[in-house]
Amino acid sequence: MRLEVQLEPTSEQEEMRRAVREFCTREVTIERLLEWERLGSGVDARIAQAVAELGWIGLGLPVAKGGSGASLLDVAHLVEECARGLLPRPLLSRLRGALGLAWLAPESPQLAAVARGERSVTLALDEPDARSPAAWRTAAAPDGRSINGVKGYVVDAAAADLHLVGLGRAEGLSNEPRFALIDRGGPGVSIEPLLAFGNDPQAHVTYRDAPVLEWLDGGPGFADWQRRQVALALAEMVGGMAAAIDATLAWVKEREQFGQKIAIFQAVRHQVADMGIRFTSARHLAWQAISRLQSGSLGETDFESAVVWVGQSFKQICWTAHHLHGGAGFVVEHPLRFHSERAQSLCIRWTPEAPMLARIAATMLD
Amino acid sequence: MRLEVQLEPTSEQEEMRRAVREFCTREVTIERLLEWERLGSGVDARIAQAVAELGWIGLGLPVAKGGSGASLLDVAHLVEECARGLLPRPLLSRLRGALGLAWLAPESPQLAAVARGERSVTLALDEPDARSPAAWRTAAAPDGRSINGVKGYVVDAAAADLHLVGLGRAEGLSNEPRFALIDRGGPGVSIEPLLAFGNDPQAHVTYRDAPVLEWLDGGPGFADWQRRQVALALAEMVGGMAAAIDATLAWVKEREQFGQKIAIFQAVRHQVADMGIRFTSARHLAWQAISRLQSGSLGETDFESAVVWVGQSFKQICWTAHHLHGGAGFVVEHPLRFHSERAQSLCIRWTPEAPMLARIAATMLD
Amino acid sequence: MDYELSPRERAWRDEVRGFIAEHVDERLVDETRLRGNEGRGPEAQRFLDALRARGWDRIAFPVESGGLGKTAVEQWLFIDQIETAGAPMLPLTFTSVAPTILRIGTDQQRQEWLPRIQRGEVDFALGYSESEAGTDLASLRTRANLDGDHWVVNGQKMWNTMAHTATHNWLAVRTEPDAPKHKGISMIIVPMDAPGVSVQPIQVWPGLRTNAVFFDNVRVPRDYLMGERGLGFYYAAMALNFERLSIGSAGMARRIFDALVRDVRERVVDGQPLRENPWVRDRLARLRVELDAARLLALEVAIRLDKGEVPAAASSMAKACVSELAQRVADTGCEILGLDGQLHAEEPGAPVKGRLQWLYRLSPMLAFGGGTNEVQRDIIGFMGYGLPRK
Amino acid sequence: MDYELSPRERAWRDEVRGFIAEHVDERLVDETRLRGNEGRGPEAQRFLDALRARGWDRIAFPVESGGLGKTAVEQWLFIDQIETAGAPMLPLTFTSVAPTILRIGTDQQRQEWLPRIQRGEVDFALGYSESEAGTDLASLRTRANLDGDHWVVNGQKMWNTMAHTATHNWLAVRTEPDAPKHKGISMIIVPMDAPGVSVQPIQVWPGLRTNAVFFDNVRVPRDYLMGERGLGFYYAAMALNFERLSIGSAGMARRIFDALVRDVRERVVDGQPLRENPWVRDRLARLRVELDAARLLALEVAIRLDKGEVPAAASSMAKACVSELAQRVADTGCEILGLDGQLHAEEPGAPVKGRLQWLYRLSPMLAFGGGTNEVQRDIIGFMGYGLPRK
Repeated sequence: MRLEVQLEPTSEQEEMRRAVREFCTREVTIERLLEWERLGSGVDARIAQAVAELGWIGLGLPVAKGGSGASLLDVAHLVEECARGLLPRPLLSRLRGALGLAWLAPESPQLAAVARGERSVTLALDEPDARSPAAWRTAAAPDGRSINGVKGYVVDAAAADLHLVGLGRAEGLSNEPRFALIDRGGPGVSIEPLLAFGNDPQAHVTYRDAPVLEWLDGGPGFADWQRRQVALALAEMVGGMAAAIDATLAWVKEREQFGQKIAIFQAVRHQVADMGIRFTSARHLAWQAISRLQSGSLGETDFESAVVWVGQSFKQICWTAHHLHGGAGFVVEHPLRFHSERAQSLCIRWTPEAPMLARIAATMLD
Repeated sequence: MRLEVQLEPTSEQEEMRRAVREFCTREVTIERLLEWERLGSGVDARIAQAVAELGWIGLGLPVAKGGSGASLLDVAHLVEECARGLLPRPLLSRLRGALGLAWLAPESPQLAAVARGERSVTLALDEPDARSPAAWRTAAAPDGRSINGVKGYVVDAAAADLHLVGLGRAEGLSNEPRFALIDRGGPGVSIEPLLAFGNDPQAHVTYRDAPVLEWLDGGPGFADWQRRQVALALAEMVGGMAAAIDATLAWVKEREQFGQKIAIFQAVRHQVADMGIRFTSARHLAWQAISRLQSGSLGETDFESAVVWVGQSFKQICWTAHHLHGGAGFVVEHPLRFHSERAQSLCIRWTPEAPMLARIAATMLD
Repeated sequence: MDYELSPRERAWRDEVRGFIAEHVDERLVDETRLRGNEGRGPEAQRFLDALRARGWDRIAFPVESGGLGKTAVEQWLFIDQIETAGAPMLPLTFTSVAPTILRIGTDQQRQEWLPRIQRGEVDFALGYSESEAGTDLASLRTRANLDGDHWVVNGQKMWNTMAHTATHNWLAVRTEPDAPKHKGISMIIVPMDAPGVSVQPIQVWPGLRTNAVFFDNVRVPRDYLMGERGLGFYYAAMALNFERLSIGSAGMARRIFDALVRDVRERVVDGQPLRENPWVRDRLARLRVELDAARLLALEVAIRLDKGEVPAAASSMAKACVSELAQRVADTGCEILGLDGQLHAEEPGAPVKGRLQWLYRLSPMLAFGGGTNEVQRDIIGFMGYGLPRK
Repeated sequence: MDYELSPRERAWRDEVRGFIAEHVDERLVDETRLRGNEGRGPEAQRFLDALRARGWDRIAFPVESGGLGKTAVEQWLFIDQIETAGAPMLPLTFTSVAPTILRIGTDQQRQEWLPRIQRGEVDFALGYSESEAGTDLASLRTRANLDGDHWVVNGQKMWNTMAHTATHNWLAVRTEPDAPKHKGISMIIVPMDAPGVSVQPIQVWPGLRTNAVFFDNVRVPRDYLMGERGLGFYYAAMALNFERLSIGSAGMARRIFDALVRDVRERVVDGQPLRENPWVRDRLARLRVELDAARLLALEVAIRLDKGEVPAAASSMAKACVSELAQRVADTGCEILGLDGQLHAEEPGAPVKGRLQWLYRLSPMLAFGGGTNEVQRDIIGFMGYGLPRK
């Protein structure tokens, strides 16, 4: 397999990528992105329906539940291409939620409906002031059939049918996080939408004696579950970087200033080269981490280095892309700014560098 | 005063600078630098004598002791220009040592000979594994008239007549460091020269019941003493940066590749611009810190920011200068590499960024 | 303050501080932030009136022209204090257009325009850029042809910020089509309510509005052309020179940084005070060093202006340095605030009033706008270090 | 290992590791470090003999020419392991000159030179650069004129590393003075003991020796000109292609970094373990991320070579990235080690065997040598992204 996993996808993967590219070119126009942004939901029902019918949300779900049983690697190919084509973020969140549920509970009775696209899942993990699972305070109610707590910045909270809610260890039977699956439309769930940066609808959600559909154990595999979630973000980020570079290349070859294409200026060329160096190395680290995560062969710092480098590179590449685009890329109608928002928003949520750097240091020094 | 302290020196300061430039152009040739390097002493007696006779070592010493009573600012002007002209480092060390003694003990009976250039002083501060004064272990012997301990990386140790040795607090009458002035030629002093980077002769020095000529208290002004010593390094570094930039400008305007002056290449021009931005801002921070140190009006992070920025910028500027010089600046006969060695050597000794960043963070956050 | 201010400068700074303490409150700061480019709100109007009452709208005017005769350093102190307080900057009408008219206008033009500016009846948008002439101003195509006693203006301006709230446009137009590119441009004033002027909004990423403005056979009186025909390129450069003090100011980045620091001091994440996190401490300390450094580049610009120089290289240094630093402040700041840092200014409880994510969106413009940083670095090389052009 | 090696690659890597475990010891590593460019010492000779005994000197040769037929990825694995161990690299004679002769030489030339190379009788210095033709190779002036059955060589080469220990020089010379710059160059072999060759040492900053070599009417037999006249520029590019695998390798920087990390684990400063210092932890972690990233750029070069590409952009990326990263490793490493880090390799007790201060001195050369990083970035733009040249 080796690097070919990335440089040469399998024909099925290539096929899937092509389908995504065509879909996004046709359906994810800038006019619609602006419209979805205005809606506040980030997506409309028609496109959500179309994506569900294409089977993308269920791609990585078990075959027994009607999914395609695809590997993490296959899903990453899909996600990268979706991100490149600016597929609305709530849809990527639903894909993420579906996988999150399937990875915890491949036997969950909800999965069949999720695979059919009839129900959607979102993750409710972070809490105001608590990002580490060890600090979560949302917990089972004394009745043992419902939960209480507040989750923050839940993406797609108002639209997703099911909330996969992370519970604090404090109440714990286990030492690993436990999850509760909650019906968003059920009693005790109140959703407070937020005006937030990043072009994905977010909300604070309060669960007050909210009945639990299913209890799920994080179990000893929880760290791996977390890494897989981050891996999806890495694939998203690689796709976004690729799009930012493509747009920049097209622009600098086209735009003229001082009587010549700006690509002729060495300073412009060298900024493109630096984008290329960062993109290429970040993409390799991302795909190395994803493929080794799948094969269970992660080396010492493979995952952590990928997280740090991809997360920082995406922001950096977007900034250079904006710089080289000048005013033309700065209007709200330009796709570039959607990528740039995702760069920062994904980084904040999935790839902050501080904890990864701390882990790398601990690996080397402690 | 304001910025003019830097942009427009007083006529005396300008006079002094001109004298230094002329002296260095005439006396500090590359052939001699190479010869002094071979000697291992970093300087020869003739040039040391000449500098002493010019009164530069005694510039900042009290008039009552035969010095010129110049201010820290005056001395900084001198030092900057000396560094720019690559005056041998042992001589700058002697200037530093003389001031170090005078700032601690303006009444010291040794100062007159120091001002006349008959005796020289070096600082013996750091110990193997102990850089913070709080961790120094060198201490007074039980007889109260001599000291015991080991000092590391003492510059010019074998040539300087007097060692100004910092003592640990452990033995302390006072809570601030105390110093002992030791006759290098006296009993109990053994000097082990080191092969070290940085073009200044260094040695480990062991004091075994070494008799003390004078005891000196660091007193509550010790923090200020330390900052003044660092300030001298800042001036040195600004001088070195200026020289590296001058050399680079001359070279890129001269050197041709691909049929044109390399200064024509935008990538070269922009590297020069970046050197300029760093140099200009670093120089301002340095001179602001020096002048406020003198006037006792240091603001919140004036000193710490100057230390971090100057220290890192000098190394960065030297690296770019080497890069733009290519092979021509890489031969041992090129002055540039002397500046680059000083950049790293000064940074290691006087401007490591970690403690300064920690202090800035504490100022802002604690 | 920096490199010890003179007693006169210190007195002036204290006077400005006193004024700010009296006239800048949270309502003004909030209004300024939330309005963006949507014109002055009531708080800003009150603030501007108070400034005018002191004659501070003419801070850059020489005493003999009714101004305060402040030095560039004093003006910079003023700008720095205003920016640090988060109050609205003096409009470019006062700081760039009026001083230019003062220098290039005929007696009649000065008498016509300066008192109206002073009374607040006239408010300019600055119309230089076009879609094909951004950094390369000399390539502009909007033209004005003389027809009897009137100029007839045709063409289109881009990034014409404030055009929808201004009363007049300070327009660079081509009047001499046969002259070399740089020599064919003039400065002309066009009232925004003149027939044939239409304004089309352009929304940009940080949530600000700018405009494309179209001129379709717009007629303006002959003497609305300011100064001499064909010298517009140089007049624009002159106006730019008046802006140099604010272009390279680190005040805004510093204000947002300081607010970030205040937030971090109080913030608790996962039960731990965020200020104890070594990564946060290191990153904030490094940014503080860079902010301290950048600030002095702006001061150098002021000092050089006071010496009568055109500090092209110094102001290019300040501009390039500050704009790129603002990006690092935003980038690191967003990561430090984490998920909370995503909240928009309008969301109650948004930390640092949503300024970090806003600065993240704004900062690219700081680097490509006002002359791209590539051009700034070219200027540093050419003007600052005498590097050859060919 | 990376992106899961194939079983064949894994077996090869393990074989190389086994060989290294058997033949690389501290004496060899120390000798390699201390000798610099002063030719092979006895340990290095032993090591080379052991390599030769396995036929690994012909690692880059196709099987049909008596080589091992290793893929580029396998060669890269080999280089990476050798570099990581601190053993001497295979001489360019084997990795660059011999494969070039194999491809461009006449049958007779191959029969004459390849066996002698293999037996270790011939050792080349590579003579491309001149003082006025560094990165701009096509401007070289050293010339060879045909005089009967001999070429007469006149001129001067700079940075002719190893010329004082080599038996022969692999020289780029101008043979067609009237042809366009690129087309007038040929590759010629000059024995170092030929009359008229003189070598002048050049000491460079990191304590290494290189040479200026002068050619004064040096006569060499006509068939010492390799391949075709006038194609030398392309032959040099071909030889460079064989070097691409090692040029962008992060192995050396990684080895020094790892040694630094080991040192930090044990080091105590002011009574505190240095590894507890948050600044040290942060800086080392960041460098590790960058080293992990840089490593994969080199692997991409190998993979592209195996696909039959000339991976110009990829190897330019690796070269620019690794050389600048080496500088950061050196810079941060020196600061971490503090005063102890100044000690020279010869000083007993020098931490990390004095490698950090040495890398500080070496790293500029990594960036300007072998084609400046400006040229590398131009190549990335032109070849990697199809940016227009004019």
